Order: sequence, then C-alpha cells, then structure tokens
Amino acid sequence: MRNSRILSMVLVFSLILTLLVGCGTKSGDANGGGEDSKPKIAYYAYNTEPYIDLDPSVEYSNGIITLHNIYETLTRYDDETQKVEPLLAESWEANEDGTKWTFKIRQDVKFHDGALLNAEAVKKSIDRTIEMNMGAAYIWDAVKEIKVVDEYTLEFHLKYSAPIDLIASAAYAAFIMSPNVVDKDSGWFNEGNEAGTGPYMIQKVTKGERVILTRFDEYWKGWKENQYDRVVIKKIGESTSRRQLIEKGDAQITASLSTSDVNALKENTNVNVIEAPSWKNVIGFFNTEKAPLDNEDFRKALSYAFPYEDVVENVRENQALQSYGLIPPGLWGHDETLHQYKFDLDKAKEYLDKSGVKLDELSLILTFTSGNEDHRNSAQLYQVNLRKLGIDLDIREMNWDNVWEKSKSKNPQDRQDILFMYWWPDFPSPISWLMSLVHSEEAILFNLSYIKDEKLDQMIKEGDQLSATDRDKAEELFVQVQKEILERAYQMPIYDDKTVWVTTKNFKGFKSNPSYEGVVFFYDTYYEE
Amino acid sequence: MLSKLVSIETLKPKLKEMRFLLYLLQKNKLTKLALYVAVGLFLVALLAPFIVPYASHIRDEANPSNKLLPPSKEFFFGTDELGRDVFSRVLYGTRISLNTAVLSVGLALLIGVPLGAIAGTIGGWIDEVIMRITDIFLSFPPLLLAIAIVSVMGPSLQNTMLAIALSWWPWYTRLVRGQAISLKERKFIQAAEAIGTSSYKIIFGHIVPNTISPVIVQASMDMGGVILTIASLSFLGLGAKAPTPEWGLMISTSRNYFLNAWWYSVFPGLAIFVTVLVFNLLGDGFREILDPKTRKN
Amino acid sequence: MGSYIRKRLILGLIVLLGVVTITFTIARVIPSDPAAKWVGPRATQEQIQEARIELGLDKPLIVQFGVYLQNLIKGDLGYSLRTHQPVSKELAAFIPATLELVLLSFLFAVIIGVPLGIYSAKKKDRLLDHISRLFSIGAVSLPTFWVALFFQLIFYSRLGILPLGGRLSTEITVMFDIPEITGMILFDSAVTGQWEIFKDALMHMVLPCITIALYPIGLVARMTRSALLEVLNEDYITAARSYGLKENKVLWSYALKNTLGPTAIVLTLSLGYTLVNTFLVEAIYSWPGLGNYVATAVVTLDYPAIMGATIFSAICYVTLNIVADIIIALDPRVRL
Amino acid sequence: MKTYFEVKNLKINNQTFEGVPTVLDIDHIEIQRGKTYGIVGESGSGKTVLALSILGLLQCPPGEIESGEIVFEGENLLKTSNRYMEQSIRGKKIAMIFQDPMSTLNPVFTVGYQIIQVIRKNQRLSEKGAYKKAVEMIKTVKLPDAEDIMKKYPHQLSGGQRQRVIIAMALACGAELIIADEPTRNLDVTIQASILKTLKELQKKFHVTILFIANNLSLVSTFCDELAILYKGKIIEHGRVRDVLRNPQHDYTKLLIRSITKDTLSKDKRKESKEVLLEVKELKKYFPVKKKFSKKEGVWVKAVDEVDLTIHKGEVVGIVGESGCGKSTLVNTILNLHQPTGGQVIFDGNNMFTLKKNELRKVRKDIQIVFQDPYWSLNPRWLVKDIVAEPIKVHRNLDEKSLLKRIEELLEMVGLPKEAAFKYPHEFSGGQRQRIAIARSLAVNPKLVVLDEPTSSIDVLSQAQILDLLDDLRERLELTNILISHDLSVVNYMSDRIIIMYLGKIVEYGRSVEVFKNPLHPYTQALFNSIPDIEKEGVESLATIEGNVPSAINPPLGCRFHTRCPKVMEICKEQLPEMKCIENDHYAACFLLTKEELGKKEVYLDINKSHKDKS
Repeated sequence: MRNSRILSMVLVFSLILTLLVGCGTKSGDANGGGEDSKPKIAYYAYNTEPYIDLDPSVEYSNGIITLHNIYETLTRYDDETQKVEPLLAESWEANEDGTKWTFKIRQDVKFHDGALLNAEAVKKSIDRTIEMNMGAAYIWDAVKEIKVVDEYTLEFHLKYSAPIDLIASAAYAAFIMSPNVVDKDSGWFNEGNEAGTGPYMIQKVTKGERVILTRFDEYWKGWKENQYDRVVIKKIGESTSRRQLIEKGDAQITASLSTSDVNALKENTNVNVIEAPSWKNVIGFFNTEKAPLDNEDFRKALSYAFPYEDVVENVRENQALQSYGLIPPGLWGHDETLHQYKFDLDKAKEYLDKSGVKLDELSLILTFTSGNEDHRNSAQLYQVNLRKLGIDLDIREMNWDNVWEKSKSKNPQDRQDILFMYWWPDFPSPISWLMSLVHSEEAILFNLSYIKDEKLDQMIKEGDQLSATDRDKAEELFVQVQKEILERAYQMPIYDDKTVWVTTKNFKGFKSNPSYEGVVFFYDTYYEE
Repeated sequence: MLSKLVSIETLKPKLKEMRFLLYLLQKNKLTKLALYVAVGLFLVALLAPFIVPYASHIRDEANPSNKLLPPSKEFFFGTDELGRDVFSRVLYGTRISLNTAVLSVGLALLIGVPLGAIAGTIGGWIDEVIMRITDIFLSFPPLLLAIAIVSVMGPSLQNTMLAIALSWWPWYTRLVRGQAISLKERKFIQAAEAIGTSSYKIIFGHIVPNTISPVIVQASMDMGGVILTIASLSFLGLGAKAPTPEWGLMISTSRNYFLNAWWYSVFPGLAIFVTVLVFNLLGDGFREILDPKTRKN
Repeated sequence: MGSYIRKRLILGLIVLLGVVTITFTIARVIPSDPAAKWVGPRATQEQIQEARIELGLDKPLIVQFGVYLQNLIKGDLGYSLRTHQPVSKELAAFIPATLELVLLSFLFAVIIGVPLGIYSAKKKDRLLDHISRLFSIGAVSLPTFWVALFFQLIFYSRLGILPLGGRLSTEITVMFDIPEITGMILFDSAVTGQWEIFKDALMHMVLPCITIALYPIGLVARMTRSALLEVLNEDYITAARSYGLKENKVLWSYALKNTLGPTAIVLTLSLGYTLVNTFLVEAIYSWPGLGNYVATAVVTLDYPAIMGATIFSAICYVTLNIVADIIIALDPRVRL
Repeated sequence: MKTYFEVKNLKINNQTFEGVPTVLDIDHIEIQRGKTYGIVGESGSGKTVLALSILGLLQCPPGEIESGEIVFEGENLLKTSNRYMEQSIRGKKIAMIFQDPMSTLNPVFTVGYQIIQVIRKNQRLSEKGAYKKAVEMIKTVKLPDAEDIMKKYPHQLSGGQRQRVIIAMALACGAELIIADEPTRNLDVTIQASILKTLKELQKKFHVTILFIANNLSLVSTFCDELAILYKGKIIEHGRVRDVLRNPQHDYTKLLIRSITKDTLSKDKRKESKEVLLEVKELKKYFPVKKKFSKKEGVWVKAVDEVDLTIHKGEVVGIVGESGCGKSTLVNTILNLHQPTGGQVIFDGNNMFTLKKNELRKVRKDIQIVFQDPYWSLNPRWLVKDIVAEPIKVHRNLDEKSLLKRIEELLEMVGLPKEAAFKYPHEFSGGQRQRIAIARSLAVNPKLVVLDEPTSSIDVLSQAQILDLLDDLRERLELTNILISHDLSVVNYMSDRIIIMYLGKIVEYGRSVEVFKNPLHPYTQALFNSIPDIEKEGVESLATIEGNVPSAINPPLGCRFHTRCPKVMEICKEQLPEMKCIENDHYAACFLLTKEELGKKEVYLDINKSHKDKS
C-alpha cells in the first residue's frame, strides 16, 4: 500500500514536469512571433556583468556598455573618420597652446529627471568626477578649472596642454549627469537610480545579472519607428551559451565569442557576423631588468621565436592582425611601415648565439591573467617553439592581481620574465599606450618591461604636449618611439584584436566603435524583418 | 632458516584471508569488474608516456593546422584546439588524476589517521581540541576550502593536492577516532596497558593497524570524490595549468569548442566518469566485502 | 533537550569562530594589497595610504581581527574590494537564487533518492537493486559541470524544450514586475499568484536542479540503502517477523524509523554538497547566485567577498549539522 | 494421537566460500504438546539455525534446506508459503523468545507500541482492546506498573524487564509453541532464576509447549522435561532429562556432565603462606556520570566503595558477584588501569598509587592479567610471537634469537606447539587462544596473575583443561592468583579463599570451603541457590531475588542489599553493617549476623519459602 503511494507520487511528479516542459515549448514559440502590442526588445547577451558600479563618475569597467545608453558625453570619437564628433557639445575650440578649451553646449536637451542640460550641469558633472577621483578620473588631470561662461558656454582651463576634445569623448569618466544628482553618492546610483540625457532609462537592474532599460520618450534626438523600446543586457558567461542564444534568435546581439563559435556562426545564414577593428591589442612584455632578458639580442631571439602567424590564423582564427608597433589600426599613431618581427627560428637561433646567453636548464616564467583562452593557447604554442631553441617556458596562469603583484615585486629577479597583457585606451589617443607602457615610472604601474629610457621619455612627453595642438607632429614622434621599442625589442607587440559581433539578421543599424569597447549604442539600432 | 620460516608461516593466514576475500569478490561481479578496470587504469597511468600514440602531444608539440579534427583512425578521440591528439592526452590524464588523487588521499591519511588515533586513544582535552579542529575544517564546504586555499597560494596541482588533503583529513580523523574508541574497549589494548606498553606503541602498534581496513574502504571510496574534486577545481581554473592534460582543465578548455567539437568535451568527461565510477564501485564493493556486518550474510 | 540544543549551539559558535579565524588568516596572507585594490590601478600612494586607514588596515592584525569580529556580529562583512558595496548586501542579493536552486534540488534528492534507496534495499541483489545501485553510483560519479553542458546542448539547442539558463526568460523580465519578497522567484510568484512568472521560473530551474540533484540523489539513495540493510539485519527485525508482522509493516514502519538518524545525516550532508555543487554549474547556467559571485570574487581576489561567502556557507553547514544532531537526538536511544 | 511437533531428517547447509558444509543434520525430534523440550549445544552447533528454520526465517542463501520436514500439527512447515507462515503460523501459533533482549526490541518504538502491533496483527482487536490486552499481558509477566512500562522505550528497562516484555509479546498473540533461544543468556543468575520461574508458571497457565535452547546443560536440565544434545549439527543423544543425566551414552555428553560436576581441586598441598603480597585498603573508585557535554558535579557511579582485602603469597583468591558488582573495576583499579578515587594498594611493599611512572612500570611487570575473552584480548593483526613478546619487549632487552627461544619456551609451557609462534590468533580455538593469553601473562615472570573470567567464553570441554593448566602453572611458577568469575563452580574449583561482592562492596569473604558450605550473607545464600545445576530438579528449586540491582549512581543508604533483601530490617535501611568475623577467617557484613541470630542460621538458608512475591 504505502510503497505504491510513493510510486504514484513519483509518477505524478514526473507527469507535472512533463506537462510543464510541454507548456514551455508553446510559450517559447509565442516568443518568436512578435505581436504588435508587445514592445520591441533588444537583448544583448554579454559575457560578463553588465556593470560593476552604476555611478558614472566611478565605473572603470564593463559598466560603460550600460552607461553609454543612459548617459552621454560631450563628444564622441568616430573611428572611421578618426575625428571627434559633437554630441552634447555642439562645437569647441582650443587656444593656440591647447591650454584653454571652449565648448558650446547643445540646447534643449533634457535629463531623465526633467532638468535641462546647460553649461552648469556639465561643469558639475565633470567636477564631481574629478573630485571623487575614482576610476578613470585621471584623464582630467590636465584640467585646472572649469568655468561657466554663459548658460551654454563652458571653458576648460588647463595646467598643461591636453586634447580635451578627445578626453571628453572618453569611454569612461566623461558622462554628463543631471545637476540634481551630482551630490548623490555612489550608493544612490547603485540602487538603480540615474539621471542622464541618453536615449534609455533604467527600468530595473539586478546586480551581477541583468539590466533592463526602457526608452526615454523625450530623448533629444527623437524616436523613429522600429527602434527598440526596451533593452536587456544580461550576463551569459559561456561562449557556447551566447552562441546558442543567438542561433535560436533569443538574443539579438552578442560578442566575445570563442573563435570556433564565430567560425561556426559564419556559416549560419540567420545571423550576421560583423568583424570590426578594436583598439585592444596583445603585447608581450620582456623583463628588461632581469638576466638574460636584459640582453637585447636575447630579446630579439625571443621576438623571432613567437609564432605570430600561427597565433593569428589558428588561435585567433584571423579575428586579429599581427601588430605593427604598439598602436592599433584606426587610431592615429598606427604606422604600417614599422618593423614586424616574423616567426623565424633560424633568425632566433642566430640572435641567440649572438647574445651569448648560456641556455643550460634555462626556464623563463611567462605570466598572464587566468581564464584567457587566447593567451593560454598562444603561450602553449610559444612554449613549443621555445623548446626547439632549448628554452623552457614555465607558463603561469594567475589572477590578474597576482600577475600584477608579481610584476611589481621589489626585486626584479622575483618578477616574471615575460608577461602577456591586453591594452586598450581610456580615450582615443596613442598616448594611452606610450605613457603607460613605455614612459618610465617612479612606482611600477603598467610599464611592465621596466623601460627606463630618457630619450623615449622625452619624445613621449613632447608628443603628448603636441597632441592637443599639432597632431601630425605628435604622431611623428609617437611612431619614432615605437620604432625605437621594436629596435631594442623592449616589448613584443603580438596582435591587434578585432571585435567580432554577432547579431540576428533583423537587428539593424548597429555600428561597432572601437573607442567604446563592448558598447552597443542601442539608439542607432532598429528592428527590421 | 628462521627468516624463511617467518615468511612462509606468516603468509599462510594471509593467503587464507586473501582466498576468502577473493571468494567474496568473485561473488560481487560488479566489484570484480571495477577492480579489473581500476588495475587497468593504474597500468595506463604507469605506462602512459610509453603507450600513448603521440607522446609529444602532451607538452612538446602542437600542430594548430590540425586543430579540432573529428575522431579518425589517426586520432581516435580527435584533436584539440592546438591540434594535439585528445586520445593521448586523455590517456595521459589518467596518470595526472590518479597521481594527484593518490597523493592527496595519502596526505590526508597522513594527517588524519594519527590525529584520529591519538584523539580516540588518549581522549580527554587532547581529544576535545583535535575534534574541535576537525569540526572547524569540516564546516568548510570542501570545494570552498580548496578554493580559498588555492586562491591564496595560486593555482597549481600541488596546491590543489594540499587543498584537497586539508579538506579531507578530518573525515579520516573522525573515522579512526571512532574506531580507536571502540578498539580501546578491546581487551588487547587493556592487556597492553597492563603490560606497561607506552601510549605511543599502543597507538601506532595496536590501534592504527587495526583501523586499516575501514580506512582502506573509506580511502578507496574517497578516490572517486577526490578525482572529481580535482577535475572540478581545474574546471574552475584553480587546479592544473596548461598544457597539463588534466581532464577537468580539458573540459574547461573544451567549453569554447563544445558545439563544434563534441569529442573534445565528451572524452575527457567520459574518462572522469569512468574513473570515478570505478573507484566508487570499488569502494562500495570493498565496504561490502570487508564490513563484518555484511559479511555475516 | 533544551540544554542539549543550547550546548550544541555554543559548540557551533566555537566552530564558527574557528572558521572566521581561519578565513581571516587566509585573507591576510593573500599577496595583494587590499588598499591598493580598493582605490584602483591609477591611484597615488597617498590615496592608497588613505584607503589603508579608511579600511583599518593600518592597525595591528589582532585589532583588525577584533574589529572584524565585532562587525561580523552586527552582520557587517565589510566592503567588496571590487564593487565597493557592502558584502552582506551583495550576498543578500545573490543568496536567494542559490538557495532556491539548492532547496529544489534537495527536494529532488529526497523524493527520488530515499524511495530509490528503500526499494533497492528491499529488493537486495535483484535486478532493480542492481539498476538502482548502478544509477546512484553513476550519479555521484558524473562531473556536474560536464553534465550541465550536455543538458544545455540537448534540451535547449537540440530539443528546444527548456531554456538555456538564467532565472527567467527575457520577455518575462521585461514585461512583468518580478515580485521580490524573499528573492526566491518561485516562492514569491506563488505567493503573489503570478503563475506566469512561476511557470517561467520553474522551467528555468529544471535543468540546473536536475544537474545539481544528481549527486545528492545518488548519495541519498546509496546511504538509505545501506542504512536500511543494516537495520534489516538487526535481531529486532527478525523478531518482528517472528511475531508474524507483515513484511511491509516491518520495512516501512519498523525498519525505516531506525534509519532516520543516518538518513538525516546524509540529507544534511547532501544539502551541503548541493550548495557547493551550485558553484560549478551556476556559471554554465548563467545563474546569478552565490557560486557566480564567489567565482568572480576568486578571480579578482576580492577577499572580503570570499570571506563572506565562506562564512555564510560555514554557517549553513554548522546549522545543518546542528539540525542533524537534533534529529538524531530525537531517537529515544540517545540519552541526553 | 498425532505428534504435536516433529522434525524429521532435517538437513540444512550453509554456503560459505570453502564449500557448503552441513550445519544441521537432525534425524528426529519429537515434542509432545505441553511439554518442555530442551536442546543443549554450544555456540555454532546449529541451535539458532534450527529455531529460525522452524519459523521459516532462515536466510536463504546462504542457508539452504536440503531435505527434511518440520511437522507442526500435522503440517510440514517447510512446504508452506511465506505468506501463510506470516498470516497463520508466526506469532499466532509459534513465537520465539530471542537471546538478547536488548536487540530484540526495536529501540525507537515504545514497548507498548510494539506489543500492540503484535497483538493487532494476530488478533482482531480494536486499538483500545489491544491496549488493554497488552497491559494485561505485561501484568501477567509480573512487571510492576504495567501502564507505565507501556510508555517506555526499551533502553529505559533493565535486561530482565525487557526479557519479560518479550515473553509477554510471545504470549500475547496466543502462540502455543514458544521457542526460547537462550532467553537468559545475558542476564544475571538471580534474574535468570526469576525469569525461568515466570516462564514456567506461564507455561502452565497458558498451556504452551516450550522448545528451550541453551548452551548450559545445568540450566536445561533444571528447566526441561526432555532434552536433546546437539553436537556439530547432529542430535547425539536425547531422552528424559534424568535418564540422560544418569546414564549418558555419548562421550560428549559424558564430558559435558563431568565438566559441570567438577569437584574442587585438592588444595591440601598448598602451603599456607603468611607473607602478604597485596594489600588493599579502603579502595574507592568512583566514575563521574558523564552526560554529553557536561559533567554534573557530584554525580558519581560508586563502582568500588571502600574495599579492603589482603592476598597472601601463593594463594588463589576468587572474587564473585553479578555483573555490575564492581569486581572488574576493583581489579582494574588495583592494577592501576583506572585512577583510584581513594584508598591504597600496596603490592609487594610498594604503594601502587604513589609510584613514579617508570617505577610503576617495573611493578607492572610483576602483575599480569588474563582477560575473559581470548578473542578480543589478542591483537588480531599481530603474530602470536609478537603478542607473547610484547611484555618482554617492554620490560626487557633481549636479542631476536633469545627472544624467540623464550617465546617457544612459553608456548610449550602452556601446552602449545612451537610453530604456533608464527600464526595469527584467529587460527586458534578459544581454548588455545586463552593459552596464548596465559603465555603472554607469564612472559615476564610475574608474581601475581589476575584471571578475569578466564573460562567463561571457552567451550565447556576446554574449560577444565585451562583450569588445570592454570593450577599447574601456579604451582610450578609459585604464582599468586586473583580469580574473578561469576561461575561459582570455577571459583570453588580453583580458589583458596573467596570474596563475594555486591554493588561495589564486599559482603562476605572467607575460605572457599567454609563459604560454600555455610554462606552467611542473605545475598550469598540467594546467589548460591539461584544457580541451576544438574542436581536441582525443576525451576521451583531455584532461589530468586526480586527487583533489580539498584543503580550504583545512587547506591541505597544503609546496607546495599536492603532493597532486595528478603530479611530486611529497619536498621538495614539506615546503617551500613560492619564486616564481622563469624567463624575462623569467615567474614560477613549483615546485621542479622549477631551472636543470637547465628544460632538460627537455617532460617536464611531457606529464604525462598519466606519470600513474598512483591510484584
């Protein structure tokens, strides 16, 4: 009696399950139908959390993919024209030595809380960011004072010359928010509150999981038909999951797929695969303060031993290009006349002999941030090739903190020999690479080749000054710096990544912008069968 | 002469015991099968460098142009993202997993058994202190403790082993302590005490040898769990590091190729499954064979 | 009984103190500077120093530990180094999702594992027993993360009958106002009668739950079987039979109650396992729970977050152990 | 007339890994309705297999019924279905009383629940009716406060009470044939006597037939009308009790009878030494009552309470008492295995409790102990040579060769072949194992050897040999022995003097001849008389002491025995009687033993008759 009761319980339970599964199928079908009464939803399957901090002055991470749809900046960089375009600022001009910038602010722009945009609001926003001094606030370092000239005119007075137009288009720390909220603390923003001028407003945020945005009807650019009413940005950690979502048409856009998933999707006629340039590149840093990497010839040997082609073709599946120097294409300072090391073991051997470095049991430590498939595979291929030269590569995949901690060890002997790292700019200027990665540092930060070269420092400083006033001259200097780096083999630029976006066919209007890593400006997109 | 006598005469009872065990094993077909497979696995582990078809694919070679080839005569289990033979790597993985598991369990035993024997035999405040410490370690979810340890010490197989041993020893301490307490009531312990045998000798001469069989059962059952934990930690990126052909790491890597190259995930997964299953079956069978309670029938 | 529970609680607190001490120690030997992390990579030395003072890291270790304990009692687990949010607040946001998963999986484990174990014991050495043993041993031998991947492939990509991951479908999250009472969507939607949400949430839980439940199902079935077999060997069972009591009565009433203790232990143990197993599959199922949180914290060495999660798990474990002990103590054989 | 119960040509095998030996091979057993039939056999002789196969509860496999019939009321039980057995035979017609009352009752249900379940299964009664019936049955088996007992869990009852509950259960369902499988095995003799008496009374009242299975010939012969001797699965002899006892045919039976009628050794040869070897003064051993997690202050089990005794060189002193009387604790405390609570032990001039650790070790060499169960007293993982060598290794430094020589010497001394050195304990029989244990105890030439129930777990046949060996060794090696036993015949056989203990106190001591001839203390008298022996006919001749042994946690004030003493007086409840010398060297502690009372000694000898049934 009793046992049959339990048996029947199990049966009933499984029955309910099947029933539910059955129902699920139906609702799934309904989802694809897209009735008119339903709002149009754009679903962005993102590889990690849609934000870490919702405070626009603070966020220095992936959160910009959310924030750029809520807030706007004074200017926006266009990578195709390589020009800074107006956004909240209508026009701007700088004085001769680039130390004073005057911005005209757009009129009739409303914040989500109803306040109107004016010079005062811009000043308060940027002042807030500078005062909080969190995240990427350093980009405003040159600013001495912001002056409101009139309702819609603003002046930046600088300590030294700096390209404020570029800085104002930065991906981070350049958002303009309503004057009503500038004295709120981060906590307030993180509760899901905001007051930007952007096309979308927060409907609901769930920390670590998803963001739901709904359109701001009074957006200053106005709305057209077929634009999306709602935007969902959701964390989907696994590449395969994102691929499955886009294949099924459940998600409209995604990125950061594994190379093999991208390859497979290229065959799929239901999706668009968009390969766009990104400003993200991978650089190998040699520890120039530690033997035997303090030897220039040895470094050259190492540079020739890296299988660039194999990595670009097979690890990145051609979703990257071998770098020319440090600066990626699409950004001024990129120069394809710069020397490219090619994989050539004979040459490597030659330089190795020339270096006179004794190889007995030599083992080099290579570090990079754990979880990065591409670094891992590149490292393994590098390892295989270095072994052919008689050099053992000790691959150490570690947390970024541990990688960084090790690279900052007091004793150069305790540091790694080689380090792989991604770099991308906070605002569209080559200075981001050169100042951070090449210029000598008092305390080690990102110059992880530990270059201390006064000549280079001089050139970088000079170029930085000129970039506000004479960009051509600056560019020339920057190319010169890169040339020197390659010649001395301080660093090993490996490849410039492409960003690969995958969208459903009906997701139109999307344009990738390397200046804003991972950001989809949903206002530009629309739905079309 | 004497030594010969010793060896032959000592063997006899052991042989009888062995015969009895073999008989029980004979009856328990699943366990027998598991035993064969386990022996096979150990052999594979031992001989891996010599029997794998592409020994150089373990760490010395990569052929990206051959990447992600489906299973074929040339590559039984296909190839991975760097064109290495998955079959060779999976076979070699046996060596990694068994080696790590045996060492972890061994380390855990090394910590747990003496502590348990001491706690159970001596009792009093020593027992109290030891047991509270085991309680503390037991109240960490095992994986989480391992995560904590590895995230401090940095991921590597050695640290994984250490972490697993640290989260596993309390179980042995508890087991051995319980055994020791019941053994303590046995008269031969009292006899030894009456003789004046030192506590050290009582613990390690009398108590520990008599806890062996339950400990063996537990340890063989744990082997499966440990292998699974190692794989899980590697999967989370907290265990083995590339290019080590560790199964969990292979699955973790294969995730990105999962939809295109099923073989890359399937075979390491099956390897884990089969190995863990075999050890679980073995542990289960051993328990049934060695447990006097089930022996009764 | 009351005094027993009280003593057990005190013991639990001692154990927790030990756990806190260990986690604190672990956190302090992490080779990264929390203060530098707090202010970010671009910060100046002065900023780092300021942060050090702000975070209390300038004080001697023992004082820091005291402060930590003091805050802990108030439920304050410090601030996440990564997000600058209070850890307790973040945990509170992530725990319900995991808890929901764990509880439902646990339910699976009980309603499948226990009967399976009983049947197996009843039909010892017969086909059903062999099948069920093989199943239960197989279930504890499967790498959960691997199973999760395949479940997704089969049930989402190929069959298309179950969602890929997440807690709710996009449409539902956009169209409905998801009730937030406990944070456990199933419960909340059931209480507020929003069955559409309930159904959607349940559908999303099927795959993760089955994946996670596999292990405890196997564990519970195995343990129930062996506990029951042990009891069935006892003299009082033979005695009960000798008085002519029916076999079913003997099994379901006489024997089963005796296995309550071991079963309770296994169930609580399996609850603990389930909690940790979620760590392995949450990422795969895009489940915004504790596991995901810990995984991110580990990657970024966000030690206050790791500590918080560890302490939370330890509290769960200790509580479960106490519950198990109390269940065992209900056995009249145990004299208190 | 049809035979009531009959076993014909029953052959049962047991599958083991070395083949399928026959464990039971019975040609014929016949039991008449209303009779008591006893089966005597050692453990392993197949008694329990028989009992279980009658009820169809034998586990098959490994058991295997090859052939034969078990005919009950004209029906072959081996041919019936399990369902039929369940519904109509088990409980209803045949019920069983098992040997271990603790494991026979389900620990997680109340006694009442279990009885009611059995009643309701076998009789169509309502819940209420079953309850009433259960209470009635509990009263029938002479348990006080029946309603109260119903609510209790098994562990809250004493062993005797539990066995009564089981008897109640067996009778509750109206079974006509009761199989009693060593029902008093783990009970004290005084309790055993009263259980047996109750069982006998109920047999008459309910007209049931009893199949009584035991390993103790005296017990069976006292209780049964007819008996059969089971030896290695075969019935080697059967018949009416008196016939078998008077005229045994089979050698085994003869040996069995001889072993329990052993006389005392001739102790005349023993020199009486006045040299004191061991002196115990006011020895106390209290154990704290440990509740889980807390030690309640001041709650102690007074296991040994102010005991004095003196042992001379070369004598054998027997200590007798029921379980829980403190005899083992006494010895363990003397040996300093337990920390004493108070008092002194002076051994060979050394105060044992003030010795330093290494001095104590030296003294330990001179005191050795032989434990009750030779299976558990030898480390199963050690070779015999290592076991015997252990004390030598601790106390002496011998090279491997002379060590082995010494071991062989010792083994020969205890009558084992030299080759035994390289075997494991489990290869030996109980008797042989005990010899190993003895060899170990002699390894370092001790002065005093304590024998803790040295024969109680050895089969009857080997017992006498071991005792003779012990006596022989004592003489050859000039040993002094303390012999602990609950078996009076063993003590009588071996010892010069005897000490009777009750609840942590000595109640009587003296030369064994004197004490046996003339027990003085009421407890001693009852104890002696409750032991069945083949001279006693019928359970009526057994003396019983009602009630349970009180807890040693709160021993009764006054005379410890007063709660159960049939001759209790007011003074006994208030004052502790002093130890008095009654005759030459015969001491007892009882208020009755005044000069005036001594004259009417016979009165106490006959306590049975004057005893009122208190239940």
